[in-house]
Amino acid sequence: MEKERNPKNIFVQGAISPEAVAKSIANHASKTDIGGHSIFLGQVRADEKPEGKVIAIDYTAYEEMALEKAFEIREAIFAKYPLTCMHIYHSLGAVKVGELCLVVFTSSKHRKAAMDACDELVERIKAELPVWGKEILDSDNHVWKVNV
Amino acid sequence: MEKERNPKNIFVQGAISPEAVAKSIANHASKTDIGGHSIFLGQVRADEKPEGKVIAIDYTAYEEMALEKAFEIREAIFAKYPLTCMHIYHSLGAVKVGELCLVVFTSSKHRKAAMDACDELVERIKAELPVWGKEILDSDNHVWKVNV
Amino acid sequence: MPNTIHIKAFGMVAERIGATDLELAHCLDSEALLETLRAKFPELTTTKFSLAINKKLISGNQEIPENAEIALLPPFSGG
Amino acid sequence: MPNTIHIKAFGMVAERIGATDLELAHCLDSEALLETLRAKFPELTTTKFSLAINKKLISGNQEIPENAEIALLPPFSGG
Repeated sequence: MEKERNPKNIFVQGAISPEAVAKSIANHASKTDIGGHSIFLGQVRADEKPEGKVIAIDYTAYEEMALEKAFEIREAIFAKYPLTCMHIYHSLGAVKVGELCLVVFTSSKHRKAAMDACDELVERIKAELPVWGKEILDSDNHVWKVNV
Repeated sequence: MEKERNPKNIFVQGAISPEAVAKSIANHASKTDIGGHSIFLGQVRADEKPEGKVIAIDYTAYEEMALEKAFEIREAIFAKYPLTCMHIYHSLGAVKVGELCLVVFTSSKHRKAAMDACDELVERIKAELPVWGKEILDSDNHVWKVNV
Repeated sequence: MPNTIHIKAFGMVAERIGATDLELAHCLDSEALLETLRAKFPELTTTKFSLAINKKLISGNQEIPENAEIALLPPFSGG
Repeated sequence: MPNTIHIKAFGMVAERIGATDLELAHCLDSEALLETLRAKFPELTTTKFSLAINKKLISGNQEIPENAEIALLPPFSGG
């Protein structure tokens, strides 16, 4: 089964492609005990800041700590919800406006567990992973992203 | 904008492909006010019934009524949540075990609206659309699907 | 046929009565129609279903307009 | 160098102090380290950040083990 019990890499260089998401979906066709998938996709937004308009976000992370923390979160969510699968992908480096920077993908026999687990994962990833977004502006300035 | 105000078809013949989901995701790259997408995918499960094992579900619908109802639900969800986009796809006809039969896809500036709207849409679609699943068994029997 | 009701049957109901489309003589209201249906198809007395008149689910007894489109809808199981 | 603390700085903290890696003389605990850092980089007094020791966030004052890996972490903003 796919309940890996070792830290696995969640980081990908640059934007995550829709095709990568499709491939991840297709990989679950052989798991015939799955009844529902819940997927959250984060997309870089062209926010207007006083200093200019966002054209990209440049992500950095304290990778070793982030992977340890992601593993801890993963274990906690697997313990809390009856999931078949869980996948997390987060971008590092530059991701342009309109591109995907985060994929959280949960699968379970019944929809409720997949949905609740996905929601909770997204909240915990944003609050607990040592990752930082530098919002690059069209004015050649930048501002540091703030999660609310 | 994509807030269509006319009933649109939600039915597709047979299974929904992961590639169709990827295409739908990619179509949102130009909508740079979107910050998050929430996607639910229903997948046909190989349930064990007393009469045999499910190998496919054959979907039928009272199509005209289902499309009217889907439009009503769509309008209500757009009124309740600040969404940028909403897409619903449901299979008709045979969908084999491991294949996708339902896609619910919501997008918004901030993640919470997309997630809550997606959850509510899935519940309403399952409860309110006149659609029926006939579970085809490996024993050449069938049973009528029951939503819980 | 002005004195006819058009009936569509779905899912398990269609399977039990062996038809997806029916024509019946006009009934005044949904109670009368249900009685007619149960007399014609005794298997419906043990089948759970709702009635829609002109694509709207009804609750309680309701008048049936001329040339209405009636549907016999077993519990929904989409998704 | 047994009497050295290895420090990694990230995000806005790294930008403000102009470095992502630092070596400092060993400090007994996190309070002492913060004092040293603020003396060396006055800009940190107006920058919000947390400390991690060996990849664990700390709260309150905490002892710093030999050869610890310290990280200066501004508020997270992934996703």
